[in-house]
Amino acid sequence: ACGAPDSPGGSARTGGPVPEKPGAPVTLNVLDVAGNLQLTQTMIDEFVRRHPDIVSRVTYSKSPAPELVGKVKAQQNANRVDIDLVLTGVDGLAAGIDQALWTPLLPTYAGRLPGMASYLPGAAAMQKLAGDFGVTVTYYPSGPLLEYLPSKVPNPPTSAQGLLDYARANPGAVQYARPSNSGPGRTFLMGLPYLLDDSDPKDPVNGWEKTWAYLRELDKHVRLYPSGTGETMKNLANGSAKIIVTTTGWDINPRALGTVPKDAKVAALDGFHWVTDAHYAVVPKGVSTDKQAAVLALLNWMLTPEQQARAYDKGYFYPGPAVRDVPLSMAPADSRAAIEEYGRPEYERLIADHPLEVPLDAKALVAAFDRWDREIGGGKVTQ
Amino acid sequence: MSFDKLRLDGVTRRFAGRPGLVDLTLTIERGEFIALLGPSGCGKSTALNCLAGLLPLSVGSIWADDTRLDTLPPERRGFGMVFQNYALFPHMSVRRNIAFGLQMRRLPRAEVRRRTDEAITLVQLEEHAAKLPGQLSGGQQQRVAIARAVVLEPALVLMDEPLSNLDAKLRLEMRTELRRLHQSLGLTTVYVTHDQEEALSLADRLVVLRDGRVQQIGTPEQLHTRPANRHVADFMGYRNLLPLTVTEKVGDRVVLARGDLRLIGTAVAPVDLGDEVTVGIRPEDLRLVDADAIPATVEVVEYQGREVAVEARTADGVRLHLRTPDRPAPGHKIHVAADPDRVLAFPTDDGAGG
Amino acid sequence: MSFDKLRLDGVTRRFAGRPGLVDLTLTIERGEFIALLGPSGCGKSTALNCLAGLLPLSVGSIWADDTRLDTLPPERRGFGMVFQNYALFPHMSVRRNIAFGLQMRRLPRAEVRRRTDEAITLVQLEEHAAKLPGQLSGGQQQRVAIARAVVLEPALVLMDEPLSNLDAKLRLEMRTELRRLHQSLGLTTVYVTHDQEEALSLADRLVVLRDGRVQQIGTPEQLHTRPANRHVADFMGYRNLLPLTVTEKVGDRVVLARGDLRLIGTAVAPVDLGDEVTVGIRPEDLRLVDADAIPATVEVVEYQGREVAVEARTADGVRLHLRTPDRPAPGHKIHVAADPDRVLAFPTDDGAGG
Amino acid sequence: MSGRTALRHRLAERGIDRQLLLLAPAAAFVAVLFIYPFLYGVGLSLQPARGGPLGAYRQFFADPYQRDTVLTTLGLALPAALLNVAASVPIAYRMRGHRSGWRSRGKRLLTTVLVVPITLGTVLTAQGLLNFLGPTGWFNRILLATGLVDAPLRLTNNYWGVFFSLVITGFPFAFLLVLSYLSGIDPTLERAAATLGAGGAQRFRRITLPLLAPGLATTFCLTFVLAFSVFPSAVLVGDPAGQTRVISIAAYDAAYVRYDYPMAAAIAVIMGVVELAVIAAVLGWRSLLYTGSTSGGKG
Amino acid sequence: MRRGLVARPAAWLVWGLVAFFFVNLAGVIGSVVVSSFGTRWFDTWLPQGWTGGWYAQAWQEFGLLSVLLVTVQVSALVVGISVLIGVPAAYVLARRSFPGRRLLYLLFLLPILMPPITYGIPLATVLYKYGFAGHVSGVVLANLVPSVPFVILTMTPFIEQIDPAIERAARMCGAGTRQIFTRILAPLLVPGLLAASILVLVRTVGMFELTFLTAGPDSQTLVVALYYSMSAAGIRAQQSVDAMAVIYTTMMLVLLVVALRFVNPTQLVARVKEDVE
Ligand SMILES: Nc1ncnc2c1ncn2[C@@H]1O[C@H](COP(=O)(O)OP(=O)(O)OP(=O)(O)O)[C@@H](O)[C@H]1O
Ligand SMILES: Nc1ncnc2c1ncn2[C@@H]1O[C@H](COP(=O)(O)OP(=O)(O)OP(=O)(O)O)[C@@H](O)[C@H]1O
Ligand SMILES: NCCCCNCCCN
Ligand SMILES: [Mg+2]
Ligand SMILES: [Mg+2]
Repeated sequence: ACGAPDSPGGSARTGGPVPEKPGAPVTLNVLDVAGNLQLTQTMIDEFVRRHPDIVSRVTYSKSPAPELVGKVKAQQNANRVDIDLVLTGVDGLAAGIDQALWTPLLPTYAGRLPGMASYLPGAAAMQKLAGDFGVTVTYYPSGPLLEYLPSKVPNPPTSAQGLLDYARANPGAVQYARPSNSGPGRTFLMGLPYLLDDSDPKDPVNGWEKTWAYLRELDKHVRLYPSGTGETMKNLANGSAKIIVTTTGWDINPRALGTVPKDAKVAALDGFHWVTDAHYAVVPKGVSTDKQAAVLALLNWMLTPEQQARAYDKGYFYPGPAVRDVPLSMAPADSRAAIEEYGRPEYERLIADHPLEVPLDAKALVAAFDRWDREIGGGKVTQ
Repeated sequence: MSFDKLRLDGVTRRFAGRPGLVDLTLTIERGEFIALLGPSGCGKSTALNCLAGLLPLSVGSIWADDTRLDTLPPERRGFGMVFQNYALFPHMSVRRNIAFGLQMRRLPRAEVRRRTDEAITLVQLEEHAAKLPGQLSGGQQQRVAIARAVVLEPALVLMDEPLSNLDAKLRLEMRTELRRLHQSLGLTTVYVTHDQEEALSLADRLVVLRDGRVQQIGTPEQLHTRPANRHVADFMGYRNLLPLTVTEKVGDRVVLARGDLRLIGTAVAPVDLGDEVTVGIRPEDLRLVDADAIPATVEVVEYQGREVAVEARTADGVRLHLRTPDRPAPGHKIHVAADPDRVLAFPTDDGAGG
Repeated sequence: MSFDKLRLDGVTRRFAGRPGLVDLTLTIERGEFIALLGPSGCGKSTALNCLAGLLPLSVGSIWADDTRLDTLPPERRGFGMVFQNYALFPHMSVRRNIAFGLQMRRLPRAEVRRRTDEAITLVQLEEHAAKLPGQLSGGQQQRVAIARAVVLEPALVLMDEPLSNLDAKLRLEMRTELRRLHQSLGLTTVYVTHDQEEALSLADRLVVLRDGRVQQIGTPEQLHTRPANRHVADFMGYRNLLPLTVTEKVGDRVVLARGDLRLIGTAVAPVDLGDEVTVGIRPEDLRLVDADAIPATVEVVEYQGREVAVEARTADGVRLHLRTPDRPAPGHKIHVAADPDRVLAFPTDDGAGG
Repeated sequence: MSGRTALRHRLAERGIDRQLLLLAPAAAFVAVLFIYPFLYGVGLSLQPARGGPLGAYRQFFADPYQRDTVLTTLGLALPAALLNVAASVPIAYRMRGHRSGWRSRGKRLLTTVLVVPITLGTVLTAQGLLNFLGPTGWFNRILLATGLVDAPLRLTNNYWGVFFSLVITGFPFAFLLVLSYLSGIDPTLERAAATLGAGGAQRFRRITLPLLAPGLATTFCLTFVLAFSVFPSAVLVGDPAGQTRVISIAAYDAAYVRYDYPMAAAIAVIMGVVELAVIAAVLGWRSLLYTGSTSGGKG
Repeated sequence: MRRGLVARPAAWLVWGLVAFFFVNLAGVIGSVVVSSFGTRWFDTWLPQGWTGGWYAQAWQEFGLLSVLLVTVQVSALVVGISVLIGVPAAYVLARRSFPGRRLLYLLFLLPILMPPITYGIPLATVLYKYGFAGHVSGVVLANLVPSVPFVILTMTPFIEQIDPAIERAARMCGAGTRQIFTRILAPLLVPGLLAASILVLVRTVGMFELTFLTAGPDSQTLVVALYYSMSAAGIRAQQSVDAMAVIYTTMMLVLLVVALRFVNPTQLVARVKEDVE
């Protein structure tokens, strides 16, 4: 396997117009940094099966998101890009935009992606974050939500103040993970300004006085901030934490997996806004036009309702589909069964009743993490 | 650990089942100078190592008066040892190597310094005191090893060929120094050497080993004039070992013959008429005489200072070694004779046991 | 690398500026047996290491006929060496240690085996062939070192005290074997020993070093009977070195005296009347006579086999060493004389240079 | 020819000869694959968005939250490295030796078992510490069950969690090296010391330890470097925003959260410099020691 | 050599600490292994049920068979090459003094000291430019950057310990530099080589950054999958991370055992001179 390296796209065109269809079937190297393949791999595999004339083979690799940028840069600096399609969350997307890694697919090829026209409103709002570069492939309203075991917390708090009171009364019982390491953690962080009615929920530096004050107060009663959501889930399950923050997906899927007791419940705080989340498909600069053509064809396929229905999964990104008119009934049977067992009927109403907000842009989010680390997490000196 | 008597009782050490030293029983008086002798690989170093506590015994025990020693670790025995391979501490200068044992005894700094200096002077390494062992010549290293052991003035000093790498002159000087130290400090010394002369001149008693077994224990004179068996004889320089037959016998005076060769000698152990015996004669006990003795032809003459070593052959082809101040030329016919007291007849089949 | 003449030209080696070997110039003929002699630390091993290529020269050059050798790495010179400290390969059995050099020469396996077996037999280690060096006695290790060097039958063999750890008997046997090998294989040998007798009996020529400098180069007989200076004399066993004054002079025959002591001797270098000289006499050249000679009192008598070593003192307090088969007792008055040919007068102030 | 020989001679005297070519592959390798990328990184650290060439460095040292990571990291790495080396020495010392019989087999087994944690990797160690030392882990369960404590001890998500993980991963590393370095020391030397009256402790201190010291210095340096660049466990079992905000976290944040490569490079350079300072001190000390053959004479 | 009674308390303390270390280590490892086979495990001594499902899932999700093969290939190559390149260099640094020695030493120290953040991306760029990255060869080359110096640093003291007289003796037997290395030094250095190799192996198998930056789709190693499962966005059961960690450790253990098999395991503590008893 360490024989003479061939030259990926050494001679292939990377600029200019993208053909309708690759000249010959291509191999697509897909890199997932968001856990998106959990939702979309079956879609892609199906596409390859159906269109061997476009894609002859797909390779999948997965990596943590942050390191992605470095790798793509290294390849682009050397003019040898071998990642054809990246599936990423908001952070990777934004970092790539910032570092000018991605090929602009829009609006030039919008015509080849008719599915984008039927995005759900939340997904459409998330798509705006992608600018000209990414295509939203899955979407969910996320959180913030609270999760607890009814046996341990008979009367869960229903307001931000209630949560604080509960924490005060039960030191160490409330837990959330360090926001920069945790989806639910950051969703909670971004959701607080709406709950507390802060002056500018999009400006963590100047507009979050109440949020920071609240977090500081809460911090007095928090024993530890784990470095991952999984850890908080485990602590909820073993009883060392009583209330943790969560999202729809983090509520359903772990219970389906068995890492959290099935009887855990979620609570929503009064007046909360959803801080939505999505996964995007992006194409690094330097990918040949043939491959770009294949990617566009693939994305078009993925945005069809039939394929989108697979995004229900087992509640991993609940609900998951980014486009309209994809009811659960279209989902594969095992997916339906899981959600019927572990899903929550109240989500439909919660999603309908509460406003949707897009998350902070990358710069602001980093500023929020930094401030949280310094003032909340870092101020903590526990023994 | 000082003592009046040091008793080795059936000391045996095996290496992977094969004997290195077998059943060594010996009582050493305080102040005695004992030399261990024997061919290479006979177990001399093994004996010293057992005494020092560096090799556990397979069988047997060692006693200092009534205290059992062989269960004590080496550092509690308080013996000094010159290792055959020196075992100098490579990271310490000559001075620090020598001072090490004194420091271990927590002597005052000034005394350590004084005694170390004395020991350095003793072994003539003043100029080299600051060098590391790796920067010394072989003989210099050996002298460090000697100084390191004697500086402690231990109750028992074990020396394993301590002078083997020194030149003749220095060896003689060091030998005298060692003897002097031994006497003036009242040490007890067990000394391994392959140099008979050294052993004979230094030791009160000699222990001859062969294949791990004691062959003879005795004073230098006893060993020299009355080796207990032909192996000891061989080792003590009886270079002429001739297979002859006992043809006459009066008391322990015997007549020994084979073909032309006819000698009068002394039987070391009872022999009978007709027995095949080994007859031992030292080269220096064979004299050139004018006639009426064993005729032989000179074959090789080797220059050895004042004397020459001569190899001659009898008509029967028996090879004789002798030393003489005369200088016969190869090819000359000579006549050789020996004093019957110095012609020893050993039973040929005598075993290894002493 | 074979040669007819090996030429050392001003070979000098310093250690951190201090001389280890100074200006050694010497031509060795093919087939010669050269012995290096000298006190401990005089530079013998340094000389061998320079020849072997293990120590770079500070100054000078070495030539094999017309090829310059001293820039070649040791493995390209094709010499063999017995190291003073053996330097056996600790991870290889005796057999593999000995076979190593043959394997390096890529000899056929059968030949390697045959020659290794021969060498093992030569050094009498048949029983120990499978042991590791750490499991051998000192003398056995030394014999492995010898076998490892000679098995290669190299053009030049360098031996650094190869027999020092062997018992007298084995040493004699090995000495004979080495001489035999040297002759039968036509080797050239440079041999370091501290044993004069060995040097005298083995070598064609001797090189005496002192403090890194050559004192004398010559045949055994030359060195023995006519040492070039008092240091060589001292080293060659002239144990009596007496500071006397030249009182009469006829040719190189001189009369030497101090107080009672009066001797007739031979001047080794030009001396003048009234010069203070050092007079050298070997203990074995001093005879006990009945009268009309130097009177002295016996102080120490040391048993040394057939002879005794006697230390006696003249009325003036000069100490004399002699060897005699007679056995005077301590305290006895004796008279001592010596043959004028064997009484050598050396200028006292002769430098280190030869 | 003689001119060339003379030159070779003169170079040889200064210690330059063909043998130095053995260095060539390694030197070339490092030069080709490391020097350029490294200088590129250093160059990058000198090109921050603002503040001039040293802007990133100034910014790092001006901000206590950043600057303190150096001390935080040293506070973890130095004690952990010291403990790992210090604990390895007596254990390895008792484990050395190549004997026969059941004792040797037992020791060999124990040695192997001591080396096994080297295979764990940071993730298993972190997961294991979280599971085992966590509030409902077996460790606290046993303490609670035996009544030794009445509330679970807090042993993870703080300094101690990271410290334990540095010990678990660093100890076998140090142990393996120390054990191997020990095996190169001639045991006769200790025996010689014993005959000179040195007891076990003194033999160790005066003979074995000095001969082992060069190896210990190297072991310490490597263990220290390993501990100093601690990252995953500082996040996973530590308190990454507070007590265990080590310098790699600062570098990581700069590189992968803020994509401020100049800052990340600057922090990495600072890491290197701090490590170098510690190592230079240790190696400087090492150069004062005896280094060389550990055999004591003939054989 | 027998130890005196004085040594006893110290010995007991040492063994006591070792025992304590082992008990806790067993707890640490055991809790992960148990968890990786558990269905659900909340506030109890043991999980509620047992399953191998987490392994099956991890195996499938990451295509672990090929990942493992790549990992073995990469680590074997890195260990082999870094020893081949590093030991001769260590030899020269240990034995010789020459102008620039210290500078060179520093040069070899740097790749160990510098976090890959400084040089990883430019290194990967270089390797991509010349067509190595994206393949096993690129991963191997990148991993050699810290491994070669690591071997040099660890081997230097081992080489210093060996008596140079032994090498000289070998030269006198006609051995050239190459034979000295293969026939004399290599066997004497076995404990050191083994230790250095094991440590390089461990570091290579665990080297995330450089591997990730230079790996192509078919040349990822296990650690990339492990870090993904541990820290990537998305929901994962703790047990599946535990299972990944166990797989990782098992693989390392197998490599270690193979390494110890390959070279006689007793040589881990072998010595040149035998101890008595
Ligand atoms: N590496 C070194 N550094 C400093 N001095 C040294 C070194 N090697 C040898 N010497 C010194 O050089 C001198 C000559 O040493 P050499 O080994 O040649 O002596 P030698 O004649 O072989 O003596 P011996 O008979 O004792 O073996 C000695 O005084 C020794 O101390
Ligand atoms: N560790 C060991 N393993 C096996 N055999 C050994 C070991 N140590 C010594 N021997 C053997 O035991 C015998 C006695 O060895 P020892 O060292 O006592 O001999 P020595 O009398 O000192 O000989 P030398 O005069 O040659 O030094 C030798 O044949 C030797 O090979
Ligand atoms: N040594 C650093 C390992 C980096 C692992 N990155 C994981 C990403 C964490 N979010
Ligand atoms: Mg011996
Ligand atoms: Mg010498």
